Formats: sequence, C-alpha cells, structure tokens
Amino acid sequence: MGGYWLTALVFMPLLGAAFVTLQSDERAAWRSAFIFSLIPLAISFYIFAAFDAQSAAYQFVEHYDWIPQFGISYHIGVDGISLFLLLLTTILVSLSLLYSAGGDIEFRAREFCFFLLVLETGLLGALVSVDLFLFYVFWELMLIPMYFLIGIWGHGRKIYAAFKFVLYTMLGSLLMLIAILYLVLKARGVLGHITFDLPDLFAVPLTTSEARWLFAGFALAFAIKVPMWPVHTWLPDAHTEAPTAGSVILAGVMLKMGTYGFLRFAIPLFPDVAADAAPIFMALAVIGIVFGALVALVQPDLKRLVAYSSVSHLGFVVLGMFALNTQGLEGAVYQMLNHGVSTGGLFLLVGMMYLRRHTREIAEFGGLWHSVPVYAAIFMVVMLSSAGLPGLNGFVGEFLILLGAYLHTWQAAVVAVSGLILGALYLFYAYERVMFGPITQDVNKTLPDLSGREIAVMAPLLALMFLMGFFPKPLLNRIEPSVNALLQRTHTHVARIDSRPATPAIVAAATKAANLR
Amino acid sequence: MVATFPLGLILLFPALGLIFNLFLGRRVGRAAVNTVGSGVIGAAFVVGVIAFVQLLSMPAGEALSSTLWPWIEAGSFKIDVALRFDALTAVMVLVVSGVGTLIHIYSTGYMAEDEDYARFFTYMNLFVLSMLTLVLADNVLLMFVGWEGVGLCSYLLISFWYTNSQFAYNGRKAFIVNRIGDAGFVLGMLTIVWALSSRGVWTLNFVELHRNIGLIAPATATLIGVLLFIGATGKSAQIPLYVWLPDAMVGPTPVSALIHAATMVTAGVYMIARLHFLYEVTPEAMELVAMVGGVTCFFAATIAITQPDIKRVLAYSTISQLGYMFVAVGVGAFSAGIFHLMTHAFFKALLFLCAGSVIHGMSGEQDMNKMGGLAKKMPITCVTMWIATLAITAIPPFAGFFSKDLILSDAYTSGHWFVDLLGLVTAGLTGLYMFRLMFMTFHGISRVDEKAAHHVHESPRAMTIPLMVLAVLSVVGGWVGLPDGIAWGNAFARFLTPAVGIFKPSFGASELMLSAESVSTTLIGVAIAYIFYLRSPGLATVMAWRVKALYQLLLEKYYIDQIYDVLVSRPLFFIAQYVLFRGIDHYTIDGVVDGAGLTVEAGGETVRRVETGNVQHYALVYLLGAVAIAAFYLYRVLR
Amino acid sequence: MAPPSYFMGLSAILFCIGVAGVLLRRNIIIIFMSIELMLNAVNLAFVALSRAWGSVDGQAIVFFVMTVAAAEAAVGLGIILSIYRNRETVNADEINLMRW
Amino acid sequence: MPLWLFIFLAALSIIAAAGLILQRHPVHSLLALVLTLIVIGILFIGLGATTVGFLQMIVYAGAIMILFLFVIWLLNLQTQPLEGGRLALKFLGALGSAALIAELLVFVLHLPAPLGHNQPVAIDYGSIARLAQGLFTSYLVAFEVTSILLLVGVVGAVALARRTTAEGAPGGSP
Repeated sequence: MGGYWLTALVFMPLLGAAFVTLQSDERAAWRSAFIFSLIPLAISFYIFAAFDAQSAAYQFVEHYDWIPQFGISYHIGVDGISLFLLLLTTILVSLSLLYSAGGDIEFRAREFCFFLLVLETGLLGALVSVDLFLFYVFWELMLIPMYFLIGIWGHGRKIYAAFKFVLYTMLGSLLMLIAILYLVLKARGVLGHITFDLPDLFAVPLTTSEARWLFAGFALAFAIKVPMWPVHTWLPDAHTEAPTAGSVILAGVMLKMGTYGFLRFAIPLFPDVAADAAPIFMALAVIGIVFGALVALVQPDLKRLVAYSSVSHLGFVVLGMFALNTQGLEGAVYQMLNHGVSTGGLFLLVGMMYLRRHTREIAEFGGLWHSVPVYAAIFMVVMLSSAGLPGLNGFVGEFLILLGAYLHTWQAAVVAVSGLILGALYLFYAYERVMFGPITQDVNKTLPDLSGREIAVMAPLLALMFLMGFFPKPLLNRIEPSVNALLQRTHTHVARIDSRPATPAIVAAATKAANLR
Repeated sequence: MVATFPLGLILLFPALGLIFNLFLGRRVGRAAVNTVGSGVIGAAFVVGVIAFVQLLSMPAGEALSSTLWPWIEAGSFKIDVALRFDALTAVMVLVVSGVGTLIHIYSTGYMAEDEDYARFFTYMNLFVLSMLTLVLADNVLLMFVGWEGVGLCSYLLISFWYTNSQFAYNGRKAFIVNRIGDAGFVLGMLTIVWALSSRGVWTLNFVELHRNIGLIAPATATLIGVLLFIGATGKSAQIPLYVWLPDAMVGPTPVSALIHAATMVTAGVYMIARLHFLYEVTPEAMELVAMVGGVTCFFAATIAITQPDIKRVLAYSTISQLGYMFVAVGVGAFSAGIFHLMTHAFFKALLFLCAGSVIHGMSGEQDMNKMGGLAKKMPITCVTMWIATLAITAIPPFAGFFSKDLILSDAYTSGHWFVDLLGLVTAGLTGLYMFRLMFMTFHGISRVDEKAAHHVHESPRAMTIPLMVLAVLSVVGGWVGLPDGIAWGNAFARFLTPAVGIFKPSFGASELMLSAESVSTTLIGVAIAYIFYLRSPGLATVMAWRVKALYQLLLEKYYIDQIYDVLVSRPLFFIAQYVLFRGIDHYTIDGVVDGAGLTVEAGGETVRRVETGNVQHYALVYLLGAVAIAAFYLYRVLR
Repeated sequence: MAPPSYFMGLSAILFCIGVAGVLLRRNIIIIFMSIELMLNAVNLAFVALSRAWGSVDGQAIVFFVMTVAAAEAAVGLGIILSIYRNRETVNADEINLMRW
Repeated sequence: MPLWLFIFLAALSIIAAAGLILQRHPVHSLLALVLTLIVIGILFIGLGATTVGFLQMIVYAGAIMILFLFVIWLLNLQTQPLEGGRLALKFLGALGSAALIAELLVFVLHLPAPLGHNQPVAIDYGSIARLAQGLFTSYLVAFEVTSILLLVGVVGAVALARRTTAEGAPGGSP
C-alpha cells in the first residue's frame, strides 16, 4: 500500500488554490475551486476503500528526510482515528464551496476559494502528520487562512472575533511548541540523535514532573482548540461572526484538531499523566456539557446558540476520550464525526436563513414552517441528529461515550446524561420559536424555500446522518484497532487494564440498606 | 427454539408509507395519501397476523426472530438490529397495527378538511414504525430507538397545528419531559452493561439478559429497575412526569387516540413486562412501581372529575388507567397489566375517537359546558361512546371489567392492600367522571351555541366504521381473559405466561367478592354522576361553590404545573442567563481574556506615539545607534 | 604620495556630511542627493583600500555600487514623482504615511 | 598622487559637499554634488583606478545627476525659504554627525599597519581589462544579477511614474 496518495491528498487543495488565483472571473474561480476540492474527496474515498480495517498501524505511509540536520522528516500516514476525519474534511470543504458559491460570498470570491483550499491543506496535513514538526507546521498553517476567512468575509465584530481566535489559539500552540522542543531535546539526550518523529519520541523516558509539565503544554493547546470549558470563549465569537463556510469548517473539522491532538499526541506521549489527569478532564468535560447547553438555551442569536452547542458536544467527546476504554474512545472518535456532520449542517442552515433575512435573531423569526417547509423539515432532521435521537448518528456516539464514561467514573456519566435533556431543550426551544407559532413579520411570509443547490448541499449530510445512525459498524470496526493500540499504550504504562472502579456509591448504599433490613 | 420469520416486513411497510408520504405526499393528492397511509399500516397488521398464526402453531415459549444487521460494535459491546416476536410482542404488534389501522382510517375522515394531510400521515406512519420497532426489538438499545422515536412523533403531532404557539409549546413540553425520563432509561441501560460487564457478559439482548439475570446483584437490580422506571414514568405519564399528557391533547384527536391513549403511553408498561425477569429479582423496585401506579391512578382520577375540556378528562383518565397497569406489573401480575393495556387500547381509543367525532361535529368545540343533548344528533357516536364508557368503568361483561377486575384481585391477593384500596376508590371515581362526561355531552339540556347548533352532524362513514369496529372490540376484547373456571378461562394469561412469567398470589380470595366490591364502588360513582349532572345539574355548581378550595385545587390540577415552573423552569433559565452566560462566560472568563488584550493594547497605545511617521526621526535614531555602535568598537580598540 | 588613511579620513568626513544632509534638510530631493553622497564616500573608501591591498576587488564592488545606485535613483525618483503627484509636496515633514 | 594635490582635492570635495547641504536652491545643491562627484572621480584616477574613475564621472556625475536635474525641473522646485523649527532634530543631527566624524577619524588614526602605505601595483592596475577580468570571473553571478536589478529598476520606475508622463519617466539606465 505505497504510493503517494496522502501527499496527493494533502497538496491537491494547495495546487487548486494556486490554480484559483489564476482564474480571471469569479464563476470560473468557484468552478475550479469546487473541482479541485472534489479531487481530494475522491482520493479520501479511495483511501477509505483501500484501508485495512484489521490493522492498527499507520497506512499509506510516506517517510522522507526533510531537514535531516534537525531530525525533521516528512513522515505521514493514516490510521483508524484520522481516516474518517480526512473524509469529513474533504466532504465538508466540498460542500462549503458548493454552498458559498450560491451567493453567500459576495465579493473577492477568488481569494475566498484560495483561503479555503489552503485551509484544507492545513487541516489534512495536520491529520496525516506523524512527525511532530510537520504537524506543528500544518497546525499553524490552518490558522492563517481561517483568520482571513473570519476577518474578511465575516459579519459584525469580525475583526475582534478573528483576533480573539488567533490569539487564543496562538497562546496554546506556543506552549505546545515549547513542550515539543523540550521533548525533542530530551530525546536527543536519550536516543543520541535528534528526532521529531512521533514513534521515536514514545521511547523517551520522562520523570513524572517532566511528563506533567509537557502534558500540560500539549493539553492546553488542544483544550483551547477543542474548546474545553473554561477556555472556550473564543468559539462563540469566532463561530458567530465567521462566514457560513468558515463556521462549518471551524466547527466541523477544526475543533476536532483539538480532540484529535489529544488522541494522537497528548495521551500516547504521556499515558500515565493522561490517566492520572482523567478525572480532571472528565470533570471539565461534564461542566462543559452542562454549561454549554444551558448557555445555549438563553442565546437570542441562532448562530451563537449553535456555537454554544458545540461546547456541549465537544464536552462529550472529551468525556469519552478520557474514559480511556474502548467504548469511550470509539464513541469519542465517532462523536467527532457526528458533530462535524450535524453541527456543520446546522451552521449551513443558519447561513441559508441569514442569506434570506440578513439576521440571525431568533425573535425575528416565527412560523417559518409555513413559508419554508422543506427548510424546516431538513432543519428538524439535522437538529434531531444534533440532539442525539436514536436512529440518527448522534446517538451512537453519545451512547458509547456515556457507556465508556459510566464504566470509568459513573458520576461523570450521570451528570453528562443531563446533557441529553438540556440538548433537546435548547434545540427544541429554538426550533419552536423559529419554525412554529404564527408568522409575526410580513417578510417571513414570502421567503423562498431552499434552492436546488442548497438541497444538494444538505442532502449528503442528511444521508450521512441516517447511514451513520443505522450502519455505524463499518466505521467503528476501522476505528477500533487504532483505539485499542492507543489503549494498549496507556494500559501497559499504567498497568490498570481492568480499570473498572468499585461499586457505585448508590448501589453500595442500597446494599447496605438491604442488609439492614 | 427460535424460528426465523421475515419480521422486517412489519417494519418495512410503515417505512415505505413514510417515505412515500414524505416525498410524494404533496404531489399525489389526498386519495393516494389516504390509501397508502392507512394501507401500509393494514399491511403491517396482516403480516403481524401471519406471524401470530405461525407463533400459535409453535410450542409455547418459542419465538420468531430475525436479525437484520449488526449495529453497534465497540470492543466486547455488540448490539444487533434484531427483532423478536414472542407472545408479548404478538399482543403489542396486533394492538398497535390493528388499532393503528383503524385510527388511520378514521383520520382520513377527520383530516379531510386539513390541507396538511400529507404531513399528518407522514408523522403517523413514522409513529407506527417507531412503535413497532419498540415492541419488536430484541434488545434494550433498539427498543430505546423506538422509545425515543415515539416521543419524537408525539412531539411532532402535538405541535401539528404549529401556528398556535401554545400547541408548539405543549409539544416541546411533552418531548422534554419525555427526555427527562429517557435520561433515566439511558442510565438504566448503562447500569445493566456496567453490572454485567464486570462478570464478563456484554449484552443488552432480552434473552441474554434473562439468562444472566442471576449475575446482577439484587441492589444493582433495584437501581436498574428504578432507573428504567423513571423512563417509564416519562413515557407513560406517571407521577412525577405525567404533566405533559394533558397538554398533549391539543394535537389532532386521532393522535390522542393512537399515541396518547392506545399505544405510546403504554410503552412503559410494555417495557416492565418485557423486563419482568429483572423486576422479579427486585421487590423494592416492584413496590415502587405498584405504589407510583396506585397513587397516580387515584390522583389523576380526582383531577378528571372537575375538568371541563372533554379531551382533558380523557387524558387524565388515561393517566389513571395507566396507573392501573403499573399497579398490575408492580404486583407481579404482568399478564394482567398487558391484558388491561390491550382492552384499554380498545376502549380508550374508542373514547378518544368518539370525542373526536363530537369535536368534529361541534366544529372544534371541546368545552363540555357548551355541549349537552347531542345524543339525538350523533347517534352512532353516542352509542359507541356509551359502550366504551361501560368498558372503562368496568361494567360486566364489557372488556374493561375483566382486565381491571383481574388487576384489583391480583393486587389484593399479592398483599398490596393499600394499592388495592386506591384502585377500588378510583373505580368509583372512574364511574363518576366518565358518566359526568357522557351526561354533560350527550344528555340533558343542550348548551350548544346557536351558531354551532346548525352544524352539528354525525361524522362521515370513514370515521364511524372504525368506531363501530372498536366498539365491538370493547365488548368482546375482554372475553379472551375470563376468570378461571368460566368457559375457556384466562386464555390470554396462558398465552402470555411463557413471555412474562406467571402471577403467584400470596393467598387466595374469592374472585366474586372482589368483583362485587369494585362493581359496587363504580355504581356509587355512577349514581353520584347521575344525580349531579343529569337529574339536577345545578347541584354540581352548588357543591363546587361549597368546597371552593378543594374544587379550585382540582380544577387547577393541584397547581403542579405552576410548581414545576417555579421550581425548575424559571431557576434554570435564570441561572443560564445571569449566572452562567452573563456572570461566568461574559464577565469572568471574557473579562480575563479581554483584560489581557486591553493591557497589551494600552501598552501599545503608549509606545506607538514614538512612531511619528517622519523619516528623519527614524534616521536620527538610526544615526544615534550607529554612533553608539561605533563608540562601542572604539572602546574596544582604544582599550 | 598620500597614504590610504588620508583617503579613509576624507571618506569619513564626506559620509558624515551626507548624514548631516539627510537629517538637516527637509527637501526629499536633497535628502536623496545626500544619500548619493554617502554612497560615494563609501566608494572612495573602497577604492582607497583596493589600492592599499593592490587588489582589484574593491573596484568591482564600486562598479556594483554604482549600478545599484543607478537603479535606486531611478526608482527613488519615480517614487518622489508619484508622491509629489499625490500630495503636492516634497517636504519630508509632510510625508508621514508610516505614522500610526 | 602628491600630497598637496590630495589636500587640494580633499578640501574642494569637502567644500562642495558642504555646499550640497547648505544651498537653498535645489539646482545649486545639485551642482555642488556634481562637483563633489567629479572630484571623487579624480581621486579614483589618482589612486590608479582609472576605469572606475571615468565611470564615476560619466555615469554618476553625468547620467544620474541629469536624472536628478530633470526631476527638479519637472517638479519646478524653486529656492526654498530658510528652514526653521525642528531645533531638537537639527541639534541632535548635527551633534550625531559630528560625533560620528570624530569617531571615524579616531578609527582611521588607529588603522592597522598594512594600511599605512600603498602596495606597489602592476602597470595595468585599474585598466578596463583587469576590471573586466574580475567582473566576468569571480563576480559573474553578481554581475548578471545586477543586470536583472537594473531591468527591474527600469520597470519599477516606469510603473511608478507612468501616469503623468508616458515616456518621460526616469527609467534611463546608465
């Protein structure tokens, strides 16, 4: 399974970006950008088809020296954790382009396509990098186009939002850079040669306090990106002010970089610390779940509401991740995909309404079902997917996460379950105010329903919601070997393969009561 | 012991109808939607009957099963999308698809004026699909799919006339309250996996669970039972989560009949019967179920007495009847609970459909104070509704008598005398509020508006035929479970026993005595209703005035909605808005973040004044730098 | 024969006169000419040292400096022209585009 | 070059340079600069760098200065009033310049030994041939790059000045 598939995948969008800048008129720019986004989509589907589901190792590996003096190599590969994120990225970028060409972006279309494609390269590159330096390069690379996407094509306080986004993220990533450099220098002392290659770095022995500090460096960077409570406040601003395509990519893929970073780097590099820190992270995760949901409940702005729902959903992902068992981790990976699909869909839908009404205030709407039934119906399905209705994709992830969390720390699962209730509450509350009730404003009476293009954008997402809800097995089976390999690493270090906790206190109390009687 | 049968077909038909109505419904016209919408449910019913016949031909205790595809696999945790058709499922499938078919046919008449018929039938088909999934599932997780699915349909159908904000609100209320229960259900499932996985068993499959039930410690089983029962209280509208059901009555009446009376709300009872092996090892949880059931049963009946809205009375009556079912499963008489579930499905669906017929005839009026004397104008509705009323008030030999009687006697013989007492009193209350409803609606002086009176008419054939079919069922439906010793005895219980186990009474008692007791209490209630509402109608008002506080309490439903509002909703929104969003997010976290930014900005503001933009100033600084550097080297040279 | 150090001294003096010109005058044309003077002062040092070492390298560099100066003069004067066109001034004080 | 001649030329160049920064009319300044450049060219020749010296006079004093002259005329710059104000800048600028002169002169006084006198050189030192040999061997790449630089300079100048004068743009190369 050699070949240059991954290189082609990662750099094809960059090529497309270069090509787009040569286009003379906007229509040609949109068309060529879309076509160039289809190529990586096709490649990612090929990779999915050719992927060996049994193997936990990196596949489609390419490994060349890049800057050998510093031990930096061009080492890329894909495993069960990154495979589907690649697919998600290519799908969402194509859909974003398709959607944005329909009138969402009114000026500087060429530049928009350019930045979006460069962003895609950054995202894909970060997902396939096995070399830490390479990862860092891509990690920072995705920041720049996103900054411009928000700053140029955003709405409202776009400059503030773009700045906040960049500064927040930079703060974390600089600490991560320091941690990476420390780790690499330490590796040189131990291994005798300098290397940024992840598998080599696994072998570096660290003292506990070293490992803690380094983990903290990585974890802060990733936690900001996730974003975990309480470093989440960049997200509502960035999401709200970004153009629709930007929000979709931001929520759909970019946030996953945080959780992906945990899975790929922070946890396997410092397994003992990760296991020790699990209660802290689970606590923050459940706070995030409840907090995000409650705050979403009172948002008057539809897009901000969706943004806060991301905080809640990503809390679930983190919760599953730090359960450190097969169910939790698989659920976490699966939930990353779910969130990309359903929140991406929600942002698209909010964007479509913004295009029609130039407002996102919930109070401006009401009774929309009457004027735009197709829109309302699609919104309903996407919303249900987001709320984790069984049969749709969200449920599979959430259930596995809750299961994993319950098996690790039952209290966390109990609190997190309230996220299911609150999740339904804020979504349905908003839906009711937007779609139901009498039409209060005359503008809303004559809104046009979804265009063919918009339906074409939503249809793949809807199909994914049903497919992933009913047939999760092909995905879960490919995720499992990689997840188990990760767990192997955690468990051999910590020697707690059977990490089941003692009886829950409620049961203990009940037993006691029963005995007394 | 397990035979295969294409059970997927039962689900396939409603699914096909759903897809047809969803995508083509608005284009193909009303007739096609009516035909397909009802036809697919009928087809599902036919397949159900075939499966039932095949099940009957097999030795007792066997089941049909069919694995559709593997669903979730994560580590040792594996769940299939698999269906199982045993005696319990058979009863449920036949009730759901049978009553469902009738109600669909009825709907074609009821919704004849509504232009959103395609959406209506889409939802209805989706509901039947979900409900059938719920009862056919062979594991708890797949059951949960149907469980939430019916909740969703309930939401969609309650807020079907979405332009009314109140309706939309009631729909959401139903869904959220259901979700609260569902959260308990999810925790119950998690606890099952947790308890069994420690013993090396990873399953949620009913058969597997039954086999391994011994591995679960009794205390854990109690926890599981209670958690799952929380789910049941949400879905089946028991205390404390019953509040959504009365409000759910704003949906179209066929919906109230199908979802909020006959099928969905009984899901909780079905679930407990399905997991009877689990509840049997935990007497504490059973006790809780019986107690909650008994109290709900009485509590809801008291509210029903004062409500003026015809559908609300029926809603509280449903809650009350569901309480009976929980009493049955709570005392271990699972087959009796299912028996009452079935007969209740017949007569309560009929009651709702009749109420719908009345409302239809009255052009949408639901207040009984504005009815009266309708018997002459709506004869079929009146007669069928009387049959249903006699069934629900458990007058022999109508269907309700056999099932309710069985429950009360089982409650008594299992030693739950308090619950039995509640049930008995409720029987009287049932007679009171049901006869009140009938008298106020069909008899006495007409209080109908002049304008509305002209329009009052009997409903069309599509609506009256299902009424008549259900009326027959409300009479004969109970005869499958006659008291032991009479004719074929309790054939129903014998059929169900392999699936839900047998009821073991603690001591014997005279069936006849108990029956006489309950019938006579009912008759007392009936007599009071007769006096107050037919013979001297003014008396009720006088009484209400005399015990004003009590009357107000009942009329306002014990102020439970208001209490929930003050204790739960308002604090939730307040905390979210002012503490979390404004306090923490906006001021504290963003305050720190923006503060850091502002500090840097202020620094820059000061320093940037150096940048005059004049090249010569920069050049001067450059020169001074050069002088300084030269001085440094000079110092080195001269030293 | 004047020793190289004399030439170096002269170079230094001319250079600093150029510096003074840049700082003291406002007319950007004159500032620009002062810069040319500085360049030439450095050229003188190059040639003198080239002579001192008996090598031709210094002269080659002077050749390059002249070429670069020519290009710089062309572009620089072009810029002055367009600034004048836009702002009607050649006064360095009034040209403060780099101001915050 | 005899010492007296050097002293004469040095004095002349310094006076001319001072004229550059002290004249009020730009054309006068320009003439002073031309004189300085010619004197420097003579000094080059005196040092044996014949080719560079002539290049200095032709290209610098000739071509480039004409360019300046054109621009001055184009902008129609007249005698400027005495520049007042900006005392701090002027004071510091004069002081800095003086300090720099002092420092550099001290450096010159401390030059290392080999620079105290000139090496004897071959007869063709400073000839076109010697210079060309260096340019086309050791400095070939730099030479070519410079030619590109000139080209870019021409293009840049034309682009900058295009709008007013179609071809009068100061793009002429030496």
